[in-house]
Amino acid sequence: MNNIGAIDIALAASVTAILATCSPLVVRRQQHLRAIMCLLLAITAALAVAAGISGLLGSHGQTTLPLGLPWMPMHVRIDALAAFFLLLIGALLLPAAIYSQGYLRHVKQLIPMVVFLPLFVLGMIGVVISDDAYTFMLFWEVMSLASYFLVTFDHHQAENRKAGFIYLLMAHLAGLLILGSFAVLYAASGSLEFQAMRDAPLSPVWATGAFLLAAFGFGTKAGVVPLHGWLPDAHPVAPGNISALMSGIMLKIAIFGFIRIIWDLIGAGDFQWWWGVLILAAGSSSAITGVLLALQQSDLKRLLAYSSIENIGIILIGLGLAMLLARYDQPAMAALGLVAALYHTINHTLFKGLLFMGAGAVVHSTGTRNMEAMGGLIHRMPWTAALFLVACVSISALPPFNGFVSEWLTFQTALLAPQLGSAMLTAMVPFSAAMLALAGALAAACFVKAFGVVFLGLPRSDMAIHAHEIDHWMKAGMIIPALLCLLLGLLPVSIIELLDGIPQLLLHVSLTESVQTHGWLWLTPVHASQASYSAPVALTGMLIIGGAAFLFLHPKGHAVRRSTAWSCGTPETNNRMQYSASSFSQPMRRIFSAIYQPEEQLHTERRAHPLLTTRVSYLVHVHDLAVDKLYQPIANYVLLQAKRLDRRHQQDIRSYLAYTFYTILFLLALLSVQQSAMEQRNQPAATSQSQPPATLPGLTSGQTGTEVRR
Amino acid sequence: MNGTLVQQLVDGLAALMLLTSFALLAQHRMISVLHWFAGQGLLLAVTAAIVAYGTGSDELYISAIMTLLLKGLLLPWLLWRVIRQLQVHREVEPLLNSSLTMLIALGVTLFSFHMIQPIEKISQLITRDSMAIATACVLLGMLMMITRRKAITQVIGFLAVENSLFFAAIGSTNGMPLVVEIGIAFDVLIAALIFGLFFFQIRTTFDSLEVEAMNAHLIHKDDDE
Amino acid sequence: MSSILIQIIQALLLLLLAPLATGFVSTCKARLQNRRGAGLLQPWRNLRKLFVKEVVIASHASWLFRTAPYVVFTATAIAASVVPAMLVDTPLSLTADVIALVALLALARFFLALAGMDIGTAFGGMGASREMTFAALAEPAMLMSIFVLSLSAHSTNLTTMITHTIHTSFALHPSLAFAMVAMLMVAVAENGRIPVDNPTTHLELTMIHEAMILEYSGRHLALMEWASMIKLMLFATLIIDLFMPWGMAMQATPAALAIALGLWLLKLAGLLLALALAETALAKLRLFEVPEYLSGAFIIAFLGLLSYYMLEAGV
Amino acid sequence: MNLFVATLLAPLLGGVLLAVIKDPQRAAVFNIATGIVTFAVSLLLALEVLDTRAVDAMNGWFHLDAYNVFLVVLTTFVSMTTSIFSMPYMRHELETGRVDLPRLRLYHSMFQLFQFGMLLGFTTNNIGVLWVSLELATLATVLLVSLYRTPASIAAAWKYFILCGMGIALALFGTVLVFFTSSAILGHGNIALSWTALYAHASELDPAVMSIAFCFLMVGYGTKVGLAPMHAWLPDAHGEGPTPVSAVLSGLLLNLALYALVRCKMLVDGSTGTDMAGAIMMGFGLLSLFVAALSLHRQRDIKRMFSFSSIEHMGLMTFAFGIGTQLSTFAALLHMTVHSLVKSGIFFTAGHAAQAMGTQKMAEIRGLIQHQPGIGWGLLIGVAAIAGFPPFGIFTSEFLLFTAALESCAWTTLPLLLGLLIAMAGLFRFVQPMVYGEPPATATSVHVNMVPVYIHFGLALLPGIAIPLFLADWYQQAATLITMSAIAGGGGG
Repeated sequence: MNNIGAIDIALAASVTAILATCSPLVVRRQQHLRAIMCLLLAITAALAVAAGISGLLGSHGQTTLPLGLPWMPMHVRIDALAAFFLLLIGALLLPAAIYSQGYLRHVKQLIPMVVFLPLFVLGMIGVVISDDAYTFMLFWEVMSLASYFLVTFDHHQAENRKAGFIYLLMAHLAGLLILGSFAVLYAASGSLEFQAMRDAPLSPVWATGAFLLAAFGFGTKAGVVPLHGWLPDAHPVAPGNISALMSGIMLKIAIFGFIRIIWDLIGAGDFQWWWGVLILAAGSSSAITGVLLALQQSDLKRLLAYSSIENIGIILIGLGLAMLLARYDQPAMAALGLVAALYHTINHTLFKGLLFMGAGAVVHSTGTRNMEAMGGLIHRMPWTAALFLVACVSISALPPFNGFVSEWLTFQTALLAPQLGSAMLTAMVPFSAAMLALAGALAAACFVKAFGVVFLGLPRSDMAIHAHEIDHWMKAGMIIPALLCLLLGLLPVSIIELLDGIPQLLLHVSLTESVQTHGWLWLTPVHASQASYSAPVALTGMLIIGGAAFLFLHPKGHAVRRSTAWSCGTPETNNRMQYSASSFSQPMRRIFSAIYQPEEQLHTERRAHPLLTTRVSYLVHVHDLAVDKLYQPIANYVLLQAKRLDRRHQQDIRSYLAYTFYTILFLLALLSVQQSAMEQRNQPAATSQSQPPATLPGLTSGQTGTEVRR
Repeated sequence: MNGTLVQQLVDGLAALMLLTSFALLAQHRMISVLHWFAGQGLLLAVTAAIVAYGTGSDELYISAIMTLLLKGLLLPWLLWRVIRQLQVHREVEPLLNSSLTMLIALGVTLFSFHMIQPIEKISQLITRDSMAIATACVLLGMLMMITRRKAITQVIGFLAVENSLFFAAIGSTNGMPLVVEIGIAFDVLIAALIFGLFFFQIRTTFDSLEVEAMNAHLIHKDDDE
Repeated sequence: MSSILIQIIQALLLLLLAPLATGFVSTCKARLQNRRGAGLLQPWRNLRKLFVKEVVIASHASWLFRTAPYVVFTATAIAASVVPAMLVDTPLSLTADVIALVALLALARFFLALAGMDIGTAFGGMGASREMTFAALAEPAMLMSIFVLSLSAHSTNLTTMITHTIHTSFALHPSLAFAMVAMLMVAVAENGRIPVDNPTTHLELTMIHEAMILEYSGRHLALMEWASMIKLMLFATLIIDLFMPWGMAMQATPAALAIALGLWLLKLAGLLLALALAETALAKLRLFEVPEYLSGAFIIAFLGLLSYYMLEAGV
Repeated sequence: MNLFVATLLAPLLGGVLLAVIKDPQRAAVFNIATGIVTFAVSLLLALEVLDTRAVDAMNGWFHLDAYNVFLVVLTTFVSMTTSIFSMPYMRHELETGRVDLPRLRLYHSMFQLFQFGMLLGFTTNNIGVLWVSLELATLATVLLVSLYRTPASIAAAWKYFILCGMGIALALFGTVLVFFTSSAILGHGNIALSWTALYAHASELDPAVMSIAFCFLMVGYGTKVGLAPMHAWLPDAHGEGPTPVSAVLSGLLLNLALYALVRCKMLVDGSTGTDMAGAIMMGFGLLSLFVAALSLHRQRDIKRMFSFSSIEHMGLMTFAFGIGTQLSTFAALLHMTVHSLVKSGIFFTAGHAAQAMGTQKMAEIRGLIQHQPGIGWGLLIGVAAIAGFPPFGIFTSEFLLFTAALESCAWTTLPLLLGLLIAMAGLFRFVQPMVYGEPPATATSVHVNMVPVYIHFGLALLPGIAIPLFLADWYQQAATLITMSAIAGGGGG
């Protein structure tokens, strides 16, 4: 093809990333290094966006690179799905790159960042455009490894090292599971190329195996409850720009892999009814657990990490619904669910990226992640506060921002779903929808807490008092996703049309005609008479009314008087009076104490009389049950076995000789048993080797043997 | 002298071989262990010679002489010097008491006989029976290495295994090709030299030839328990 | 053309009648307690007074504190103007279906809570925390009852749902009954009425809604108060629309509209009277009994769902 | 065939000469020179062999085919780089007084003799001679392991010597058994031990004898490979010897043993026609994988830890050879190559790290990255590579191995997966604290020569990104060669 296709642009993007990785070889000065990396990353992002959009507009393409295995060069390909995720990568990478230019200014040892950040990006792009199992796994693991090095970027705190270790371990586990899933598909299709895997017919057993392996692999990587234990440790300890990328993009790459394998390679045709149920259940539990735990965090970035788990849950609810509907031959509705999930995917990329960047800015200027030490930052960092607020509103699924659109679509999928196979299923769908509603509302509570405690009220520490506004690079980096959040909230119709290629690819149905009926202004997923939503109208209405009220009520030159706030008559309000992060979530703790099982310690020091309380200290620690009940026991078991085995390594030489002795005896015994068995099977054992080419019977028998084993 | 006679002779020698192995296993006094070891060496040489006569292959004469020199004289002498210089005379009682060891040894022998049955059926060689014996001897040698504490007795056990290998080579396959035999002999020689070297080092570093003494330096005990 | 006009009138009606509705409730309560009460128009007078009074805000309050009232008010107002009161099919009804409606109210609540946290006092945070908690618990119950309704109508679009209910011959649907009970309970909670919250309390520690607007004064306070009145009105109208829409005007003919208006006011009065009765009869719940109350609402709604599948799925 | 002679003679002469060179500096240089020469010659030899599929040298005494010639090149290459690495390393040891001049001389000459033994073993066509040369290499390394004359090193060498001697003896017995049945067919002479002849007549060898022989060979050579439960000698030998020796032990000697084992397997498969041998090898492979993976969690000594990782990978290779399909064999060969490169590279770095921190105790090694970034990153990257992360070649081979395993016996993939995971955890939990954080005050900066390490890792990178074609079809040839007699062809290429 003579004209440039999406695939070429994508490859160009990866090349740019590689260049950025190699830049330390030529550039020495830190300042230049930073600038060059950010510039190259920005270019990569721009190219990714370009590739994504052109891919979504229908410019697909595939090619093979002279890399990889000898008999199988790397296949790369861009279809609608890949294009969408390329777009997603670029959409957050661009602001992140700009943000990094400011964020990394004070970083001392820049080299690892410069090497591994682009490598990380390269891995993600590679996964998305890969078109065979080997390439997929290669880039997947590159992504994991690079991100590990980024998590342990600041490796002087022990907690970071621990987090990094667990992260790498779980990432490796995920990788191996996914590898297993691919191996199943490979065994079924006999080829590593995706096309062959698509075409290969799958027996239900194989399909289930592949599905389970993939689901658990990608679930681990995406932080689905109860496999999420690593996530809330790993994301906070990374530098701000990195946690933005990890939470914003990397988790979505896991979603991509999920869709790629389960929807694309296994194919909607092979779905079984309980797959959807499983995904739906996992999604609901992740959504609820994630947000409940997020509510209890007083570490800002940890809170955000848990909320990522929640959002992954929401995405999975959409996917699970879609899988159920696809199973029961409702392609149109399934497409709606799929689109809802994808829409939420990109939404979460945007606002979670923005949130982490904001958190990075806050941590950067206060020097702590502890919300209890923050407060009142809205006065010191107005820009950050405003942008963070936008993200909070979006993630709380409030109109007119983007978060609401995707959740609304998910609701529509659930509410408008017609009768499914059994009443049980049909009743389960709305239940999950209710869980989604609960999660959404809790998320709102959670982010009221986040924003309120961090930015509002009075400063709770000197660090908060002396906080300073961020520089223009970081500001610029945060403004872009904020605007995108609003844009995606206002123009859902156009976005859905852009995404339409994906349901066409996976389900062979198109949403456009049903969506477009009332033009760009009205979002009518199925039909206007069933459900409709128009953010622009709502927004204009609000602007009109609000403006009117403002003009009406706001008298010119009428200064507002300020005075101290009311605190039951005590003259001076101080910062210790206000609600803290943990007190805000206290009702929740009490209501859901069954889930939290909080460890609370209350110390009251009294002087002489029981009423003269001098000081009260309240400590609360909320456990993550997944870690306590799942991770720890397994680890302990393995270590116990290791210990047992280690005893064997502490004997003297004779016992080792004894092992050799026993081994040979064992082998000989085994042999005699096997031979007697063989003699019973075919009596004339002696004659068998008298026939001239004795290998032939051997070959045949052996082959039958392997057939049996297959 | 016809083949059957040779075969009978070899079988007799095989029986003796087995006897020596048992004796080595049973002995406690270092010197007598050494004597039995030397005896085994001689036995091998004789076997080699007889088989050589029976098959009329000159190679085997050479290897017979080699065996006589190396295993019958040189190695015992070396070990004897070591013993004298290091004053190790009496092996402290072995791990298992001797009667139990004997029982195990018998069991092992029976097992090896059972294992070698199929071979016995198909081999046309004049000396196939000795294969079973050789196997038994190998295992007995290992047993000896396992049950003894002193480094020297371990070495003797090792050499006993070598002997029985050699016996297998001659007794049941009429000897390996010369090159291989020379190679093997060469290796055994070097091994013996290194052994000698070691004895003195071990003695000087651990002032004992007990195996446990060495062990202490290798076991990486957990301190975290 | 005329429909747009009617739409506007309808919206204005909702906004302007809202204070009257609140006044009506309090008067009824006063009468039930053998008091004369301040009269229907008292809320109006309060608002007018507040609009002209000078604004005093806390020394630490930020810009968010001052913009919050406008956001709260406009969000509630938009939500209210979407709900059909007399005419079933209004142009704006496409803007937001029931879910979007709920979301608009959630937006208002979000900023209300933030405003509460902005002035770093204990009460603001307390109110915000409680409000968000209970709202979170109310959400699924509300959605579930809406879902029960949308099941038979196969739609979440108000207009469609109303027409569907009007056109189906009146029959006793247990599912609808369940849904209605749940909806009523949620509505009470959402509007912060007894037994969940007492709008007339003066004891800070028992406050939820009031605690958040404790620091407001002047026009800001007026907007907040008005917004909450509109919310009450809105919920009443919503319940009317969903469960007893009979007599609403399908076509924009004066006669039909007149009947619709009359009926609407009647139903409204009935509902509010019921509310007044309930508030006099019941005592306020302890704070941590509210979750049970709300989960009860959810359970009822879910029962409605199940009974739909078990009894009426064929219908 | 003079190239071939040169390949063998170079290290032999080098070893003899090195025994007499007094000056350590010159000795080291000469050592490197020998290495380079050997490597160059063997490279030419390899090219020649690649043209003509298989070559017999010295009227059939030696046999070169795709399988062993590539191992020859690998051996010479790693010995060369090791000799380069050992120059600064041994100088440091000399300065710190851990070795004295005569021992250094012994070291150099033994090093080359060891290489000679290796090459002899790879190239010989006579399984008897193969055994002899393996024993030769063992004896040479025994002296090297005990080089420091510390109690621990002597004890380790003794253990090594006794256990491997035992094992090797069993292997010899196996060989005798093979000869026992082959002499019945091929007549009584060298021909009866020549591998090509045996291979040609494999089908006529008596299966019963061959299977018994295989048991002995398996245990015997398995001991040298370091398969559990005969592996006890390996960690000590690696831990106590000088680092260059550990590097060649892990990188080369184990390969030779495995090579011998596979040659025997080819014969046995040909004879019995069942997959008995393969099954046994798979069993040992999995067992070793698990034993090593678990033991990795209990290590305190850095070199011991990496030697356990060697056991793990040897287990993987044995498993792969055991599967015996073409794909799996391809994977095993690839794994052999990359593992040799990476593992020796890791040992280089670990040695430097130990020198820098003045101890081999991992508990006392801290903050390498901050102390000497070269060492720190080298170690970290190396471990990532050995743990099977791309873009390093081990990832590729493990990927292939995994698919091959699932193809032929699916259930094994689960333990395989588990073992790999546990092993990776074990490695990283100890490596992280070593490379990250603050270095201890006692750390001294040492003169390091990271070039060999970079070369090794660079080469290990190659198969991960793109396997060069000539290498690929080289493996292909070898794989076809090995799997021809084995059952269940198919898969792969």
